[in-house]
Amino acid sequence: GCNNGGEKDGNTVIKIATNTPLSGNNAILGDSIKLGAQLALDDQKAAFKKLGFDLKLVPYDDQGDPKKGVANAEQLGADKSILGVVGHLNSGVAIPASVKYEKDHLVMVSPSNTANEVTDRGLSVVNRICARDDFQGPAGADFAVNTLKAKKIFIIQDKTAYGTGLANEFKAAAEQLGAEILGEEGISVGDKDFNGVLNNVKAKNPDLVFFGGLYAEGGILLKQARDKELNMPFMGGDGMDSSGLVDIAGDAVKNFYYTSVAGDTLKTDNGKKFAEDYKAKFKKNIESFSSYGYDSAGVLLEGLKDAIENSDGKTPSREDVAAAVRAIQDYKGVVTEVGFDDKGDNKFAKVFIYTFKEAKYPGTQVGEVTK
Amino acid sequence: MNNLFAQVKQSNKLQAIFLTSYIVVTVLGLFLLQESVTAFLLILFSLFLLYKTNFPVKLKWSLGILILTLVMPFAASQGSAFESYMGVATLVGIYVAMALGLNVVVGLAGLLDLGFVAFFAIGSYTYAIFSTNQVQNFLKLDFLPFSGSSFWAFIIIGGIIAAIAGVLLGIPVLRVKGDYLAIVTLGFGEIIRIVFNNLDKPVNITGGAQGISSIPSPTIFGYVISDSSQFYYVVLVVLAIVILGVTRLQDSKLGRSWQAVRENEIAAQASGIHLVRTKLIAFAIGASFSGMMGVVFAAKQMFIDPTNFTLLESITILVMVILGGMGSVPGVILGASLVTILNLQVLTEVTNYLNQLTLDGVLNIPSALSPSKMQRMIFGLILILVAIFRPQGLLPARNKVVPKEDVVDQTVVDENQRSVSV
Amino acid sequence: MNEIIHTLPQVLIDGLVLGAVYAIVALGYTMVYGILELINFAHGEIFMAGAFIGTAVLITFTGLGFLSSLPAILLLAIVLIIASVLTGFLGMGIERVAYRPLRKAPKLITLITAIGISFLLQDIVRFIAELKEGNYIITGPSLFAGQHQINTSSILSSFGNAQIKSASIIILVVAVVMMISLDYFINKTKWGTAMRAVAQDRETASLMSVNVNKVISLTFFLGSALGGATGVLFALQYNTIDPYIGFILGLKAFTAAVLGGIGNIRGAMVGGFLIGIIEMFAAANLSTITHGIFPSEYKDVFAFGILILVLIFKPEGLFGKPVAEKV
Amino acid sequence: MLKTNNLTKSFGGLTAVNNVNIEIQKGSITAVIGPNGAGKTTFFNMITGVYTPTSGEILLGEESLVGLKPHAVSKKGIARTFQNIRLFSSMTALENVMVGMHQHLKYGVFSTIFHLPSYKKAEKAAMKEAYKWLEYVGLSDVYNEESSSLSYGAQRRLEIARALASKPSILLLDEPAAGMNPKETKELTDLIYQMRDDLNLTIVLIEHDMKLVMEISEYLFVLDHGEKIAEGKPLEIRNNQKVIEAYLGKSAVTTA
Amino acid sequence: MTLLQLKEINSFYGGIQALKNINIDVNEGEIVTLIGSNGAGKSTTLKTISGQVKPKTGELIYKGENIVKLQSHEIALKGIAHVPEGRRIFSKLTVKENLEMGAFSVKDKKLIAARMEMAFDYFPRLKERINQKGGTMSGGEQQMLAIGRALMMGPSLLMLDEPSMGLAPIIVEQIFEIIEQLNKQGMTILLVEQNAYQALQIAHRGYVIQTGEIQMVGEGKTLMNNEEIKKAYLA
Ligand SMILES: Nc1ncnc2c1ncn2[C@@H]1O[C@H](COP(=O)(O)OP(=O)(O)OP(=O)(O)O)[C@@H](O)[C@H]1O
Ligand SMILES: Nc1ncnc2c1ncn2[C@@H]1O[C@H](COP(=O)(O)OP(=O)(O)OP(=O)(O)O)[C@@H](O)[C@H]1O
Ligand SMILES: CC(C)C[C@H](N)C(=O)O
Ligand SMILES: [Mg+2]
Ligand SMILES: [Mg+2]
Repeated sequence: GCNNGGEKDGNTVIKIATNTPLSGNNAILGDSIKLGAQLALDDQKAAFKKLGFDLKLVPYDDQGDPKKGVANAEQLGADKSILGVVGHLNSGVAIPASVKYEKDHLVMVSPSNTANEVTDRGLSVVNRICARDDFQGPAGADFAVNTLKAKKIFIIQDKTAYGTGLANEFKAAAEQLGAEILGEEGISVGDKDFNGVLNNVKAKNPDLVFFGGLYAEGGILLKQARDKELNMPFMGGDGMDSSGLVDIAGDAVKNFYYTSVAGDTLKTDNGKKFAEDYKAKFKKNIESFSSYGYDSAGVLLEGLKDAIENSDGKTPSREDVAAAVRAIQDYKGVVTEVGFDDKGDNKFAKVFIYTFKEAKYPGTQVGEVTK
Repeated sequence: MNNLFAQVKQSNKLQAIFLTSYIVVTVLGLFLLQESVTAFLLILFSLFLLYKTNFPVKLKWSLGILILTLVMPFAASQGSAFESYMGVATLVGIYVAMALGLNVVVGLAGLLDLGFVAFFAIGSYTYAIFSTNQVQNFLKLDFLPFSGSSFWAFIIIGGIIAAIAGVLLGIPVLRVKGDYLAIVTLGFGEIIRIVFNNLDKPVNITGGAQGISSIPSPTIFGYVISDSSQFYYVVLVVLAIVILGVTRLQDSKLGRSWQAVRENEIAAQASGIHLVRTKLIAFAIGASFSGMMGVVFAAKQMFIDPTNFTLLESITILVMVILGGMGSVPGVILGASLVTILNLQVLTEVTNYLNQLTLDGVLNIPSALSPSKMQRMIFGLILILVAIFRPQGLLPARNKVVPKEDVVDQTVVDENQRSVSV
Repeated sequence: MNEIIHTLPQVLIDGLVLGAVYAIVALGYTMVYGILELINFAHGEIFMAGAFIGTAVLITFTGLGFLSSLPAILLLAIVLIIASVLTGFLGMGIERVAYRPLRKAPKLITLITAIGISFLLQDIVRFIAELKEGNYIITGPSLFAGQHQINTSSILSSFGNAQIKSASIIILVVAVVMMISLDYFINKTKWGTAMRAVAQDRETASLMSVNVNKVISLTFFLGSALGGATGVLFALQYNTIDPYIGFILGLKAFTAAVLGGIGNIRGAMVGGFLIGIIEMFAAANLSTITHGIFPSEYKDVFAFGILILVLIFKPEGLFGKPVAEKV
Repeated sequence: MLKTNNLTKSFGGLTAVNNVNIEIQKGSITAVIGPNGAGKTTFFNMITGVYTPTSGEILLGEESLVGLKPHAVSKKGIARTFQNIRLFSSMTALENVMVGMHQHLKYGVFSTIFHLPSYKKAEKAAMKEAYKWLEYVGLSDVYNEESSSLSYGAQRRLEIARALASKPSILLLDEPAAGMNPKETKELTDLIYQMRDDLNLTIVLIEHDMKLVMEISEYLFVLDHGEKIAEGKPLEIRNNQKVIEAYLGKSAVTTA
Repeated sequence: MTLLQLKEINSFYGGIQALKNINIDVNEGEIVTLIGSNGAGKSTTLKTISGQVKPKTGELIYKGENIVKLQSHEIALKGIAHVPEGRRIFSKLTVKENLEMGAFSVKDKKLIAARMEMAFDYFPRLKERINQKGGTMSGGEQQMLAIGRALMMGPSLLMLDEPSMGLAPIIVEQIFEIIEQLNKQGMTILLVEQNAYQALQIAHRGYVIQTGEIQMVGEGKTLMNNEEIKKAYLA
């Protein structure tokens, strides 16, 4: 393509894709990432126009399905004007899809994939701005055992790649800290009745129940637990960090703790402004990952800018973009600072611990853990 | 116009001219336009046109193979979308083979199976477990895990293990009939999925929900097969074997037994057909195709987890069979191709296009209605419309018409001799 | 072992409530299956639509302040009626548009339209919910949230006490009433007999001056209305619904229908209760019994396993009579 | 040749066949008659393995058939037609007959898939043979037609052709003349004779058309309420008071 | 008075023409029989009258009204009962329920009970088996049930498609007696039979149909003595 700055129509198009679930069970979170990314692109459009490029967002729907994610990844790889991907929501999709990105040298920045394996395979294009499960899980366990003084813990997980991974990390750490694991049970995504498992919990009477999974199941689980007068503290991970949890569980969220890889967007002025812009543009409140979607896209665009600079204002190659993104060391996003280590993990990633004092999202922060 | 159409219908020569020019135009289209999904699809469509010609069967086959192995890959190879097209084509091949397998079970033998994906899962996991470190969790032998060069053997092994699973499932459940069978097989499919999802405890065999990653790519003579464009040929070969198998079996006494069992079990038995054995063979053959492709799928994806093998997947394969035309090999091939391409390529493209329009402000759609979320719905609508307008399937099965000279025995001249001397 | 017995009353009660939901949804499958030999995959979505309609009505009522001014039972009755009438018509409409044109087509092709309708309904409901609420996971106002203690420990000393929500009691009562009425309707009334006749031989039924289309519409209306009403009860019990609840629940309910003997009304009920209880029992106790080797996530394996076992020994389901084909 | 000892079948409370003893001579044409619901079809069903007898013996020569599955009975050389026509309705007439030849087609899966000569030869011969059977029953014109589109009478004859294709030694016909007019019945009579003579068949038939029965059968068994109430030559049966009362009726005696 | 009149009826199955310009009159109080060989179109004629096959052209005048556009159940409501070929009883319904289905359009419970008694008078076997499922009855029993069921409608025109098929001679005899009896009590009957001899014996008039066309019309006795017919159908 040609590249003569001023002309409106002569601009080279650069596309940034999102590849997240837009339909199916997790669409709300997937959608929020997409919208966050969209906002980031809109904010940067003008800047890129000056450089002679038209930014375009192409949202793909991975449906939370690995096969679909991979097929999308192949299509993304094929469209040479796409220079970066924001996604995925689910580690289970990110893991196979990233193999394809690697092949096509297409850089991916994940706002939310916490599974260790995502970056542990040493792929050059894979980056994430959130914390890892082997950070989040132990952080939660530490809080549970040392702060909440839980000695006997029951673990429930949703039998997804994410839920299992997190629960395993939590369990290992909690055991190491001397807690006794009374039982570990699984539920199925999509189920609405968890009374069976809860009856088992009730019989075992633990000090704390840890849930590895997403808020849709978690919320109902909490509610049904409280109905059964299981009033001990419950705890969960980043999957529970959503306004949906409060909508579903209502008052039952009290005495619930969760670790999150996402900081509270509303804590800073920048974050508040982001939330307002988001609301104004999409008529929706932000979700925990909205700002992470925004920041992921932000990092990506930052890297892209660097790459453009490095190639003297010409369209950079994908390899260049990937390298430039990985090279980022101190990007300041609205919720998190970003600097990648050699695996693509964010050095500044933190784990936050929240609880609900009242039935209102987001919860109150009661801890913050830095590596 | 009509006249021309009729003429084309009649004449081989006209058909040949038409087909050739069609292929040339679409190939050029894909070759030059590089990224045209339309051109890619149109090339594939040439296979359908080829099928519709009056050319002799052998010629059709040779041309079809030529288009698939050379013309299409070559035309696509220039564009950047090459791997992506080949990826779609590879998955199409995988699904065609599975649909053909299910067609044996549902279309020919009349056994409604809603858990077919289980066999696919069994094939996939067989290769995945034994070719990765996963196997060392429960079996510590020097030669394990197998390397990528074992892939070829695993295609066969996967097929055999799936076939055995088919038989093991079949033995108890074949007493159950009709829609009862549907639900039993559905249950079996779910059981397999749940078990695979949970076999990370007490011994980690399947990796549970976290699946198995880093599945090795196949190697042949030291050459690694990892691109879709390479897998494409692997799939083509397996598919060729599958198609050869089903078409030939269909035209044999086994094929007739399947149909007879489907049409009327009691009469079939009275004609000397072993009911259980016939059904079991159908199960086994259908399952083995699925198992073979499972191995290929695992190697291609390099990562598998149980979400690949849900009930929805079984239903989708069934949709392919019914939509194409039960019992009809060309129909099922068409059905599987269409559904796969629709799901992976066309719907994505259409929604992307609509999306672009929305983002550019041409359309104004509230985000709840965002086209990027409409894939399933459009798919649903297409299903309904096709079913209503083509209730027999896209290419319904036709009865073989046997020419007179094949049945009349020239050697018997005596008109009066009515007795049969056999 | 003590644990198991201790929690047994609670497990049974929870199982019964879940089973009641399965049972009524199973009825819808069984009725449609009985008459058209069609696995109406869209029935789960009708149930889902009922849950959404009910919740929408409740939310509207809350907005209007009815929730505090009207007695809860009356409110429930109104919601049930609205939801079941609307879903009843929805079911009739689906039959009219997607199944009737295919009456003469091969049996399995209707499966395709059923799946298509399922996808369509899921997304339409999602659109509407997202448009109205900004989210498609909807949590409605809770009615009948009160808890009652049942003194089961007085029956047997090793039993623990059990609890039951008011909403659960309502589910059980409504379910039983609906089932008994339906059973009576199908087996004892003229239109019920006509439904069974149409189920077997439409042409001949029409020779008996039965308007076949009307009977089929009626069947869909009834089955769907029951499904819709169950959706409301479900929303009442679990409060949180999403457009995808129909698929999984529908599957279980269908399994229940088959377990009982598909086409058989009583079978569907028993099957539903059985699956509910089995599932609940397995979820609560499987890991205790197997010392953690088979944790509760095997509950569906257990349920399907029992289904398969039953069908192997009684291929026509628990209540299905082997109508041996006359040879 | 075929013999039953105290053959009994009950359905719940109803004893459809009760202690029936019958012996069928090789090469004979034997009829089983009796009122509706007497248990005739049930009797056939037991012989062919569709139902398992509640008690009693079925002997083919020295061999017991009790407990054999229908396909195994078919292998022993017993073929049948059905009272309610049971064709493979979406298959052509020719294919229907070829299914009947199932157990005589000997080629393996391997030769099927690679179209080895053994397959080709066998299939070619099978087609020709099937066609001959169709010719034999007079259906050669419609060999390529789907069997469901054939008229009732043609379907009945197709069932016979299919049964013959399995090269049986005993052929059981369940009401072969039902739905045929007298002229067609006459043709059927000729066909039955011919089959017996050409193919060395033993034929057992159930039939309500007394004209056909009395003309064609050499020996008769009469069932009523599951019990054998009479047996004998046509003339004896026609004048048997019990049979007249239970089955034939008065006018039948005069008109037949 | 003509009860039913078929005028220039042409019926098709897909592309195959099964009836060609059929004209048939059935007068009130008559027994009319339709004979012809296999596949001649007898059943199709009855199906056309009862609305199961819609003719491409032609009229069906019943009691002065053209009913060709009506649906099967509406035609049944007008009082035309059709006992289909092959009995077609509801196999999973009991004998009693089968009979009740026959009286679907009858509102009066007493009338239903009375008619059921009448059916039991004609066919005592049905009474013995009142709670047996239709599907497990023997062929003959099913035929009785099918006729009984049709009688439950209290039809003014009773159409029977091969009622003697598969029945014991003694039952056939009874059935023909019953047909005559019904007729004597004022019921008009259209009878399709292979058993041409017996049919023509009780029929007032008969039609001979061949490959979808009416070949001959005449009084029962006349037809019976017609040489051609004797040769073709009576053997
Ligand atoms: N599967 C079954 N279950 C219950 N009863 C049955 C079954 N099969 C047959 N019967 C009963 O057994 C008796 C004998 O039936 P069968 O069919 O053998 O009679 P048939 O002599 O062939 O009569 P027809 O001449 O009318 O065909 C009948 O009363 C029938 O109702
Ligand atoms: N459903 C159908 N589809 C196609 N053709 C049919 C169908 N039913 C009947 N036919 C054809 O229509 C013609 C007339 O059939 P019809 O059943 O009316 O004959 P019939 O006189 O009643 O014969 P039968 O004595 O055998 O009952 C036959 O050629 C038959 O093959
Ligand atoms: C949205 C999150 C719960 C996703 C999860 N952290 C994952 O990696 O899959
Ligand atoms: Mg019989
Ligand atoms: Mg007829």
